Amino acid sequence: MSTSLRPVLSPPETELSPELLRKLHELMVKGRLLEERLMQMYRQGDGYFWIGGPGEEAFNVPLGLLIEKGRGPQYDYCHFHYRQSATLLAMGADPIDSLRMMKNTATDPYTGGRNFSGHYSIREWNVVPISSPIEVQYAMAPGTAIAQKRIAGGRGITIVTGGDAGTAEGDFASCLIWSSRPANPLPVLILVTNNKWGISTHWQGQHGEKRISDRGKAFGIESKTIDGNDPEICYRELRGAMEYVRSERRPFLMEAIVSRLYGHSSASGANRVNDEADCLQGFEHRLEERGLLTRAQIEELRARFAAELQEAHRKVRQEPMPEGRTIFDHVFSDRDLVRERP
Amino acid sequence: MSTSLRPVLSPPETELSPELLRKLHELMVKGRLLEERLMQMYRQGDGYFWIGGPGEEAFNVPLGLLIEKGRGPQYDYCHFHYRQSATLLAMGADPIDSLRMMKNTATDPYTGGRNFSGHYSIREWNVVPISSPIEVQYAMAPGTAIAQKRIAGGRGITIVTGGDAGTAEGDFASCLIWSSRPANPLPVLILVTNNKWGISTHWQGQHGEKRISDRGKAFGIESKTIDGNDPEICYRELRGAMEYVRSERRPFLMEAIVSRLYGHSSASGANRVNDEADCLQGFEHRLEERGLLTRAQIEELRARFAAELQEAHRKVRQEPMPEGRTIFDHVFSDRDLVRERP
Amino acid sequence: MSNMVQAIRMALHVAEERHGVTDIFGEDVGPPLGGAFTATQGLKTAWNSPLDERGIVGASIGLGLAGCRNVAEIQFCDYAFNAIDLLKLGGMIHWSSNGDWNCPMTIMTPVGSGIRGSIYHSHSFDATATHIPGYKIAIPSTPKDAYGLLLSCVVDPNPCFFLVPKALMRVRAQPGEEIPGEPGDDKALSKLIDAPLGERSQWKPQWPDTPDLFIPFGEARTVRPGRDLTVVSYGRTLPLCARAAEELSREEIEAEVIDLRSLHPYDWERIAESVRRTGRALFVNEDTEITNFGEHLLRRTVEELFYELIAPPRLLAGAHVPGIGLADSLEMASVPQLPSITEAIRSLARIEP
Amino acid sequence: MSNMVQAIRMALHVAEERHGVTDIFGEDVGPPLGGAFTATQGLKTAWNSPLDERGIVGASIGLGLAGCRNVAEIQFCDYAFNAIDLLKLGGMIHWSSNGDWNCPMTIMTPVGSGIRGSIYHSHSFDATATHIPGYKIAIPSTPKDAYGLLLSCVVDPNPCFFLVPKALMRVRAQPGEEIPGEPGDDKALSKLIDAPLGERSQWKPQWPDTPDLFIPFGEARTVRPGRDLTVVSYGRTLPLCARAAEELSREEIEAEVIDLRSLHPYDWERIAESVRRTGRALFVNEDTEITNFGEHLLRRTVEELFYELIAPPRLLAGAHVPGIGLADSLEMASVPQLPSITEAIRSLARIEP
Ligand SMILES: Cc1ncc(C[n+]2csc(CCOP(=O)(O)OP(=O)(O)O)c2C)c(N)n1
Ligand SMILES: Cc1ncc(C[n+]2csc(CCOP(=O)(O)OP(=O)(O)O)c2C)c(N)n1
Ligand SMILES: [Mg+2]
Ligand SMILES: [Mg+2]
Repeated sequence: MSTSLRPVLSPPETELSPELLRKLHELMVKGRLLEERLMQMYRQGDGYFWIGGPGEEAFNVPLGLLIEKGRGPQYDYCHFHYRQSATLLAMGADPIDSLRMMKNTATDPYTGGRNFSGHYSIREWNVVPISSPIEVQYAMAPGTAIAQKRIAGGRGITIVTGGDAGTAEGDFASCLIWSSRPANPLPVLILVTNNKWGISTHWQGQHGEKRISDRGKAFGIESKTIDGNDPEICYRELRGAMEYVRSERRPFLMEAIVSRLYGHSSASGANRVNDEADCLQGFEHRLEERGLLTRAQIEELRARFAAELQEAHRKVRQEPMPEGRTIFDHVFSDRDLVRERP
Repeated sequence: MSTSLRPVLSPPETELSPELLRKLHELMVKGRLLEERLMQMYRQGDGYFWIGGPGEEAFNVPLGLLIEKGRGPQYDYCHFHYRQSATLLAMGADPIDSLRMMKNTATDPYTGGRNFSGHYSIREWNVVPISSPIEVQYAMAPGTAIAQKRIAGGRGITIVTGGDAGTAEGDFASCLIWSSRPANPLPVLILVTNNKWGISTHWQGQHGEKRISDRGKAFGIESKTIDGNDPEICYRELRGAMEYVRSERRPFLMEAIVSRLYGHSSASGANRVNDEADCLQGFEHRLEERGLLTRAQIEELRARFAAELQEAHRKVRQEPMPEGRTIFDHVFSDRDLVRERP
Repeated sequence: MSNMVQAIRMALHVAEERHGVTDIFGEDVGPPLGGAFTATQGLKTAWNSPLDERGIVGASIGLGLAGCRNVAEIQFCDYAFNAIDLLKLGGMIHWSSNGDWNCPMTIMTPVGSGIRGSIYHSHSFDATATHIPGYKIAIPSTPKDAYGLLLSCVVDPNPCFFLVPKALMRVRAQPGEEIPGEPGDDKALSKLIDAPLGERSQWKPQWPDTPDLFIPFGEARTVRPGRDLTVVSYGRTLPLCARAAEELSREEIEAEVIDLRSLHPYDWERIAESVRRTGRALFVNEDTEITNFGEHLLRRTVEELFYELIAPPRLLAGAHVPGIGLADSLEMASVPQLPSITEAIRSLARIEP
Repeated sequence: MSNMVQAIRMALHVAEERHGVTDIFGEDVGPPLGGAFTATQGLKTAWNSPLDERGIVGASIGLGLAGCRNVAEIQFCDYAFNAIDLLKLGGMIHWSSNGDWNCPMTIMTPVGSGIRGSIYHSHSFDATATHIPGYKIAIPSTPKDAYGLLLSCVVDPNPCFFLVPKALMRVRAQPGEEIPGEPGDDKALSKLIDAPLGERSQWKPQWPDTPDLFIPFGEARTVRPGRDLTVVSYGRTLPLCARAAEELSREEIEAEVIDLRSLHPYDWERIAESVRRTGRALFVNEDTEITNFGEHLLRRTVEELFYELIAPPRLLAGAHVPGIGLADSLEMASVPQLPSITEAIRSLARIEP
């Protein structure tokens, strides 16, 4: 990996190893099947709301593999949005926990049944609580990066993700501004997954900018738009950008063009759309062509994961739901001042 | 004036007429003396707070002369900030009213003694109430421009002004985004007076961008940075940009580099600084050189205005202050529901 | 008979046809969706804004300043909290210009719990809205009230909040509560004004001929008379109060239930008249319980009617916790429900002086 | 003896020297100015942020998540209203992660009227802050309380609001109320820790050796005992209540005055104990009067102590108007002042049961 002081904008075109390609594929399949199971749970009444990232696996999986996970500012901080179950899987999360969050069981390790599907939170891995309001993560990201910047020799970076429509919120601009202050440029990898939609609103009428990444240029931020449907490109570009942020301790803005394969969420029906490229299908074709995987191996993989998820679903169905009185737990981290009445 | 469909980025280099130059000068002097009088009122206890625009006259006066003033969307909407008394003078405001606002008398026609100096509001001229929170005017400006855009053949535009530091607020980005939506580009002249300071905080450490106007480029907004200390340049550039916005019905972003000659406000002492260019001095030198004005004429002008302002100050001192019970007036524009208790 | 969403849509149609509304806008408000709850389908002035609540409120104020009556939607009130400063600004334009400018605008936003909306999509907005001076504030609990209050908002020269209880959006009008001119048959109405599923770019609504109906601000509605105690509520909890009162009449407790409908101005006369008769007052809403609008009503009750009270007035409101949890049990425990309301009425009625 | 601004500065020095505070930041907080009110002069971790309150609150949360104790200043609380959503978010991080994450952060902001701050620079923040779950909230009325409460904020593992009454910033401590270790002589202290006017790039403060002093949240202070009625206040109005009580003792009205100091948690025990004795309660603050935190206190008083009240409890608060007007007469009429407080105490004390 480059350690030069010049920005690594075009990472070396080294081929990714067959092992890595298979791993990417496996995780993409796993990610897709997980989302399909979550949608099914919604349809079966095992959860009130589904939102997730089918169609973004080619971007989300490489991202998860490249993150330096751990607790505290020596590791990467993750300010994610709600379409990143595949990133979490790639980081090593157990899929059953996503089912628990979907069904809001007491056993949901992320929120204890309090928050929607896709709203992860893992302190051990620096995954800060994902929250529903669009774009607030971009306002918080500079804070963790300030902490990282001041560690001498530190290589931990802050990673923030969000959608295209959300960049209209002022917080996206705040992130660009705070990350590029001459007094203290920050190690933030600013990511935008552009699926061309905000719920029902198409990109076209709303965005005067050709590329969202162009918005970084005025601030002297290294900026790039990539094809988010190609996991090889995503892996290489993310690796290069991360290396730049880790070593230069400066921001990088990357926009990835991705697909939204099941519409916005269960609120819009979560039906499969036909007019968007499917990153998984495309990747599988290529792997087959290159002789790295056979159709049979792919089918076997799918069948295995599907069975595992089905089993997990069965298991989660038996798990307890949270008790009402627990709403008063964890309002404060020292004493429960609310329950005691202040 | 050009009516071509191409952006008029470099307005014709026609010399401004001697009459216009003398008028610009006269208004600049008037603007400066008005601010000096307001500061003096503050020092003498005839007002609690001074904030204003000494040092910005070269920009503010041409702006005021070029505005199409009137009431309603056929005319220009002005979303100003608090350093524009010279713009108001150029539009035709009576200086004594600024003194009234400074002293918060009941006769203050802008706010009835409710708001700070420099916080104008004139419905007859589409000057919307200036308010203290930085940058909110940029969030409101698209609204008046939407109304103007839909008037067939309309030439009214929306003009919004603010400082450099304030562009860090998300509302500045919102203004760029809303003005450049492909579905409905808006006739907004987006102005920024860059005096390199936000109170005590220097531009340097805070701005990753070289020019604020660069921020418009990503959105395809015509953008330019000009020397705001030269009234001739300001007049020509503003005229060109306005003509573009009026005829193209699209946004234009202009940044003017200006001076802050008395610090931020009375809160920072309102003392004259020595290290910034004085646009009025520079202009007077040029006018003398070109033989358009003599030093004696300039002195005479100053003396006349100073006397007028002194007289106005004397007059305002006698005027009544608002009565306490009037706080309940004008909460609602139909019935006074608050006083009646809801 | 219409549900509340349909009633809102019909009111907005009347507003743009006859009352000069020029813009109905917000996130996903225009075609193809016509609003997250379909409240803005088929309206000719509806358009999709950028995903930017500050921009939405700012544009609404700007339009109001330009004299354009407009309805700006915040998709969920949960997402209005980054624009409280702009909302406050809208509420002070008339006042800060000493009566020179005014700013007609209606901020429409869904509020409250009841759809398993989790931490966001469950917020209340009544405490926040009532603390912002300069607004008229409506919150309907029936389709007809939604229709008449929304029309009052759009013609008002001042900024208005129109708060829509999410839990009541699909509830149909009671017989006798229809909007004049609407078809009695649900299916018939749906055919006229609900957009078809899927492709709908060619679809046009056929609006029934419904009249101007202005329900004045500050006029509450007594939903149920009663001699034993006064229950004041609005929004999602109002029908629950009415049901609780119904049930308790079997225990010979006769609760009077008042639907406030308008939170500013509010109908103090009606509250006072009732409490004078009953001597007992219960205020019910679902916003969190510290610094809650019901506490204002209770305070005024105590200040003005202290000597007529025969039991301590009470507030039943949401638990003071950071959000409403997703699991059913969590939502139930967070905000007033039928059992807790019933119990609150019963215990207040039974206090011996 | 220090004034409140100096006390805050000394507390922040102790906080960064001994309690791991890594960042004290906000608009104009760092050199050269050291804060609009000079509260952050000479501090080694103080720095100037961009002019962006949302960015400030966001960065404060981010720092807290990274375990960095930090103090983020909003220059005037009037400018926090575009970030209420982020403030709410900070207050729910521990809860929404089911106890996994926590977020130490102190949001420090000047509040209230008293400096002829006009429509902005006069806002109160207590109603808004108390309605946001998950925060501890301090509001001192003396330099020593400011010192001890701010230190409690910075070491707390939860988000805190530290509200600073602008009107009291320059008021000096009363004898007996000094911070241990501070020089008794004002001039001597000023020489040590106030930055010189003008050029100051070489200046370094000399900090007196002041100790850790943690005033616990939820512990009010009885400023003046009294048998006739209980006055509960905080911030700017607190010293006015004390003065009013002093004056009224000449009329043989003995008012007990309680300085709440901490609004969440708050010292209910002390209020209840006092009201049980006096049977009369007056709550005084200067936020606008509809949906006001004093109404919460009054509600709780009524709910829990109804039968011990011998007169209707009262709230004295700010007028429900969009802003505080600049002219002296307007400010005086908008928020409680000595005469109106005196009159409120007098009339409440004189009500015959
Ligand atoms: C502040 C805020 N406003 C509105 C919403 C409602 N909402 C949820 S998702 C969404 C669209 C987001 O679009 P984009 O940013 O492109 O992300 P995507 O869902 O396409 O990945 C909206 C408007 C919200 N969650 N938060
Ligand atoms: C939202 C908001 N935050 C903070 C302030 C306090 N404040 C008043 S002026 C100012 C600096 C503004 O700098 P700039 O935008 O460059 O305008 P200038 O005063 O230099 O013309 C600040 C921070 C404010 N008025 N509004
Ligand atoms: Mg999108
Ligand atoms: Mg500036």
